[in-house]
Amino acid sequence: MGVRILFLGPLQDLAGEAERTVAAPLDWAGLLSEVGPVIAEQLQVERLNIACGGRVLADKTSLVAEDGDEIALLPPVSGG
Amino acid sequence: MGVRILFLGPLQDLAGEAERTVAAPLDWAGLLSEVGPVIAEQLQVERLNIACGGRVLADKTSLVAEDGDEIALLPPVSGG
Amino acid sequence: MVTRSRCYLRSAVARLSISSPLDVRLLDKGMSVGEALAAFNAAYSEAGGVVSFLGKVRPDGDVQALELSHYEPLTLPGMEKLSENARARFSLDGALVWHRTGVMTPGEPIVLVATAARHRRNAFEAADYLMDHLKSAAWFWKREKRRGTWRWIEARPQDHLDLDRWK
Amino acid sequence: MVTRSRCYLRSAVARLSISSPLDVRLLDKGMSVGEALAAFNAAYSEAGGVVSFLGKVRPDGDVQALELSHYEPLTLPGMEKLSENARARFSLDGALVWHRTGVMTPGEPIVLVATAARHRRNAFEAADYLMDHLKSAAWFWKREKRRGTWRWIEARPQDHLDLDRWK
Repeated sequence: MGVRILFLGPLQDLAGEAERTVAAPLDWAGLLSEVGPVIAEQLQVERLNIACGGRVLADKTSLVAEDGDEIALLPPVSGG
Repeated sequence: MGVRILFLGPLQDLAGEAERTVAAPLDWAGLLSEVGPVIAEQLQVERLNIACGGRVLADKTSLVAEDGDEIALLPPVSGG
Repeated sequence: MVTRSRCYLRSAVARLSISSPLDVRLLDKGMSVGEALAAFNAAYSEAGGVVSFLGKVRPDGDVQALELSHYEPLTLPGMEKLSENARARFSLDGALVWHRTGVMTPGEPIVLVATAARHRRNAFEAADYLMDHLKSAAWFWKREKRRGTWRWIEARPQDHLDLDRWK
Repeated sequence: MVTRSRCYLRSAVARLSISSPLDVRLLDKGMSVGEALAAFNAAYSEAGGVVSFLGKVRPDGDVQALELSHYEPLTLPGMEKLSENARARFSLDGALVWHRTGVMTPGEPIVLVATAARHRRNAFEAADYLMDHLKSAAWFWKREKRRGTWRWIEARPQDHLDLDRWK
């Protein structure tokens, strides 16, 4: 199964894809190296959030994704 | 024809009638004596307005109603 | 009386025509709320934001009925002037201001206000402004019937405070 | 996910049923604005005041289309939590919060909010609060198509200032 990474909103264009599946487990350092330098730079932005298993992480650097988890990379919203 | 005096809102109950027609011309003093002491007291209240010919008077004591005029006695509103 | 040129707008879905940019009415019975809002939304399809307020008679304890009286030569012209002011102050595309008079029972509409503007804050503030002024600066007198007895209502101090926000 | 017991209300005039006290929906096409408001008004006939806000795609210069994307596991639960907060904070009888996703063209509805409360100020403030939060604190990402090219939109500084009013 692995870990599914979703690129939301403008990240999708930067990533050139809507999602990617990588090997589990995946931590913060692993994520940064998996997504490539452009996305990795975006991930450092304070207002960019990460959800794992449908919950937004209070501290994104504490990420620990197990096999079957879905990670969503959430750029600043621009709703309604 | 004379001058028609309309009692709006709660003044109607105090006056015991919705309107009365009195002899023209009618000024502030004449109005006070025509309407009786109970209504006259209400007319002194600052927030009670008087309209003559469809216009609210800036200074109600300046009232001069001619034959055929309609005067409306307007208590404080309690709308919508 | 406010003078202006009016154009009447009619939409495919709404059976009711409203005048633009201001539709101001005193109604002595009923109020077609759904149709009015549908016609208003259709009339201002280019507005970014449309706000509406509907005020109804509250079934407040033992209230059986509410009566609003008005003074024809002042009440409607006053509502028209108020609507013009709101339109200018909040750069509205348009507004609808309908008010009932006469006797109403709990659950019945008393007042319907709708505002259309490019930006939502303007539409919100204009509806709020219109309601505050209709509540305490429009020519209406209200009485309530409880246990068979009519009693005249005075504006609440809160209504005057609400009005002061706009000064 | 917010858990609660829901009761479904259906009125004689409205063909649409809404859930009470909160009706929160993500819609991937269309929006029956007129029916939703009619059903909402009918459901809260005892509320003294009902406020609605309808946001539409503005035909802004050369905007051809707008697209809203969302993240299923967060967006709807977030809207539900927001609605619960508004209900508690403003003592609402009920609220309706509907939001479109996907591609919309100018004039099309994006968002519909309705609030019912005993007093008008609460209904106004709750609708305002809901909109400010949907605009800058809900999980949506927006892009616009102009002259054939899609461009992502960021929240305006004004949106964040609007949100700060409630803190």
